[in-house]
Amino acid sequence: MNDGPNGSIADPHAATRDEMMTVAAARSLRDRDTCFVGIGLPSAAANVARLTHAPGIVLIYESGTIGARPTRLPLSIGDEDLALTARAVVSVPEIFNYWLQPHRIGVGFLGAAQIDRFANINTTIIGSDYNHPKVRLPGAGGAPEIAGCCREVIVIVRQSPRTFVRQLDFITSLGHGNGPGDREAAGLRTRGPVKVVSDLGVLEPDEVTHELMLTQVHPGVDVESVIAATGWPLRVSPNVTTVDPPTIEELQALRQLAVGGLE
Amino acid sequence: MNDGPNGSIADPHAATRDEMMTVAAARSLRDRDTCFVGIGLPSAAANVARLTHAPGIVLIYESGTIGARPTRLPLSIGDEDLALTARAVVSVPEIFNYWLQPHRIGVGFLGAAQIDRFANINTTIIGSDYNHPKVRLPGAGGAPEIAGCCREVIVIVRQSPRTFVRQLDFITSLGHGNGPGDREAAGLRTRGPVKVVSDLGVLEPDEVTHELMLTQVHPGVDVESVIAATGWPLRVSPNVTTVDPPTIEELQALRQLAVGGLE
Amino acid sequence: MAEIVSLADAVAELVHDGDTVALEGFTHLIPFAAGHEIIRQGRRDLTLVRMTPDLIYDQMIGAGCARRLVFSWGGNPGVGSLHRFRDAVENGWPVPLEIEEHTHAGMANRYVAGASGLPFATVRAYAGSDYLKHAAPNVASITCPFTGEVLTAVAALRPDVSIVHAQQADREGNVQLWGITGVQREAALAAHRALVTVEEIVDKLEPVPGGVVLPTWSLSHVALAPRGAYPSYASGYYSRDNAYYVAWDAISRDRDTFNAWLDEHVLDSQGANR
Amino acid sequence: MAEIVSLADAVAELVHDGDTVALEGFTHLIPFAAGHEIIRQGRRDLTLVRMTPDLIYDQMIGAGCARRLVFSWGGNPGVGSLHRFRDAVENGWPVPLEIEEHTHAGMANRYVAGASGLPFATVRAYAGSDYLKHAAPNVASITCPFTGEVLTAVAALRPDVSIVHAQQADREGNVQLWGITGVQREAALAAHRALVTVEEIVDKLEPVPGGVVLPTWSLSHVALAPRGAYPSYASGYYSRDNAYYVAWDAISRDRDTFNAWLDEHVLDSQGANR
Repeated sequence: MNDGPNGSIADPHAATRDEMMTVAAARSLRDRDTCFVGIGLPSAAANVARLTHAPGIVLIYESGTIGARPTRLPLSIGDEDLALTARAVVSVPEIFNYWLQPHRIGVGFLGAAQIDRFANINTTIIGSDYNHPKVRLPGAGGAPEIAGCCREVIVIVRQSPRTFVRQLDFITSLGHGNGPGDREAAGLRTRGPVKVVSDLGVLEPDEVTHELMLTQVHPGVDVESVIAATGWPLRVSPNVTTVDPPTIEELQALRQLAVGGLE
Repeated sequence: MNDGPNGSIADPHAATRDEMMTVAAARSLRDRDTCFVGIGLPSAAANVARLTHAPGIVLIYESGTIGARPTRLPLSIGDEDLALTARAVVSVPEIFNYWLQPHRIGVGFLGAAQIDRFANINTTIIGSDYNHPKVRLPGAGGAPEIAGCCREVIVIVRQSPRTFVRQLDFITSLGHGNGPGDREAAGLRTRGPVKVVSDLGVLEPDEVTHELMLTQVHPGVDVESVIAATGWPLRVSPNVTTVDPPTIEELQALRQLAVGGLE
Repeated sequence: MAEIVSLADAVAELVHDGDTVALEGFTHLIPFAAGHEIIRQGRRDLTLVRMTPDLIYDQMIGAGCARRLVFSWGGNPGVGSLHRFRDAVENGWPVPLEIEEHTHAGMANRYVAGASGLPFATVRAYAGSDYLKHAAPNVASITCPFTGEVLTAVAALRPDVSIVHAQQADREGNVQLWGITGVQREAALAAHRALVTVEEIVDKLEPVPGGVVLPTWSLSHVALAPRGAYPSYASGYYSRDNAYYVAWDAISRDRDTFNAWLDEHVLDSQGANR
Repeated sequence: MAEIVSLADAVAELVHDGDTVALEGFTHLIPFAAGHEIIRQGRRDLTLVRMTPDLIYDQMIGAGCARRLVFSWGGNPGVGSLHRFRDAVENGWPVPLEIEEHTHAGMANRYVAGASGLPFATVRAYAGSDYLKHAAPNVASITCPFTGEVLTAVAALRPDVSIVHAQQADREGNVQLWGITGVQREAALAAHRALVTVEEIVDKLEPVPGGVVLPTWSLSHVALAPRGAYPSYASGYYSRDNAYYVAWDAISRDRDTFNAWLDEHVLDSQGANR
């Protein structure tokens, strides 16, 4: 899925799958939301939201920047542009203890290397042996506490059988565990993942079982191809809708942000 | 003892008993000491030390001012002069958690309303019933933790049978408890009071029993009058010496500081 | 988002009879104007929380607002006792006052725990002190699961309302304070509702050395209250009126003198219409 | 009092084989010069601690300085993997690397506990995560003595040496840093010995917005290291060299390319004589 038509678009308003994913994720954010932004794809989506329909959104990064308004996408979550445009810059212990931990922040926006049917997330290792991993990933960062302490969580991740897996190699950040009650049993009081936005569509947890269910597909994507890109038997909503294509404004915002930054 | 000759001195270089006390306490501090300064008399003594023999002393107040160099004695420990002259101003939680609690500060400098033979301190109530006190005093402030977490403690207090009592009405801040081992049993790892400076002389804990022993008297004070001003049978060192009178420099420093401030 | 409202409206909306209310400010930026507004609105049965109850709480206690006081040092700094506080504790005038007292380190960390969304904080505090028993049930021992060392736990403080005073807010209700900032950030963040009174509302907050920013979305209301910390000081705006603190000793010693002062300087004051 | 010495002398005196060493700096003010000096002096068997091991730890790991890594996020931000780190973990090259990993909240609070003189800190962290077992024995459960709620305790971090980079020191060794200051204050205060490298030594530290001051008496040594955070940035001095971070991906993928880079840019560099 990463071999999409990036960079080879004739019509500048036609979106790549990555762009569609980012725009769809951006739309999940509301104006005036407070949003704890994970590294990578979430930052692009959160800033597109800020530059389009949610100018009052408050973006918070684990580097301690509160209310950052970057003009370009930061390469790292500690970039100077974040500090210079922030309403406040606080220490790293403070951002976690005084701002994230007390459930003060509305939306946690996370990426993933692997995700399972209950939206549990792995960003630690690929492989069955922790001590001898096939691939060593970066690890936790702030994700486990973003997943646990934001009032709700949105995940943005490219969809393939390698990322949407039957069984995580490592649970880095808890989603819905194995279903209802597991978050509470782990001591959490927050809703957890309410939406997973991929480059193929949108998945939302079933209200009863908490298992992810396909509820939307992106334009030009059919349900069968989403099922094929999922490592477990994917449940599909009886009323799958199609996401509206990106507007010119959304695409322009995203592309301007991307100049000079990565993801 | 509070009715001394303050303000009626013919010879400007002759010291009152309060001045002698303050100067003697100031001399207990070494240059480059770090000193957590309690409210009241300790602040005067610490600043005399800074202005005379200990210019490199670092004065720390519980308002969060580190390295304050006030030009006049502050009325309160949160006066603006402390903040404006400080090397750093930190929050109140930080001054206690990052600076005092880890035994980072050398000397704690405390006052007292009552003190007993083991240099335990009361600043809470006078009277036997906590819920119906004869006199309600201000309470703890930072004193219990200054007494517990500074590497050593110096107490400055006017001496009379009302202040040097057989039995405290309330233990606000632990000195040596009831003798050796009691600080350790309370979870403390610091030396506790090493000196009590009064307006009559200097008392130091016996190395073995930790009971206060008179080791010095101020000029013109005899041992008998110190015993009479003490509410328990005072132990007296076999080698009581007499404190050197204040130098002109010390008195000038103290009197200049006092202009515009209290104590 | 903190709406900018009048001090009278803010107090009317946020502070209710029986609430636990913290007015913080460590010598500097003490929210006197807000305290006087609470007196004017006749609030009763408050649990007042403050590390250093000084004149403002003496005034509120003397006016009969408080049922209970949670504190760690109560005095008129450099001057002496708080006579209204003592009269309430010693004689139950004008109403009895229960007290719960802590050490500064204990109180500061109770706010830290509240601001951090934790039920307790761990400290090396109260060691060997009679406060260990008198501050129960909000102080307990706790054992380190790694070393076995026994330390002290203090229960989180979560006031219904915290009120602090700051130098500036912008028009969106973002706040900046500087100088000695004490425990104000923690008090504001620990509370269910937070009110900030400010000297001035400006178009844009310029970062200053030592500045602490409270974002608008972490606050309930902001109210303009110029000289709202008087007779304490507001760094950059006005100095502490030490003479007021000294004069308070005589005013507060006597119930009638105090009542006359209260009538003249608080109850009949234009502050009510600010 | 922190004596101002050369970086080479500071590292020689403060960093020993087998030590637990924390180099902190969150994207900003990463102490690259100090890390390179540690490589040049051939330190071995270090336990390296850092929330976000990025290029400097990739370089130190590739140079064989480390036996163990304690961290919470290891990557080349916005670029990809740390290839020297992965080669050490996956293949034991040049020496095997044990790892102990935590979450950011856990690591930050481990420093907070260390800086606070406490054996542990309490957090709402690691909930439901496999780190609960993999980060043992430095993560455990703890019960609130007031509410009975079960939370997570993390063991204090007390590095033998912490090294941070700051913008300025004065001639007495007082330090000021500003911008994103991350966990540097806590790391410095948690350590038994603390070294600060600085861009500049000035006659007088002028307070700046967001400034964090570390008094000279809380530090072991201060060393002048202009551009000592390059290729990360030092706010007010120079920007991040993003191209270096991107280029590192290719340099670090291959052992020989890495060794050649190490010879040319670190081992043969004049930094040794600074």
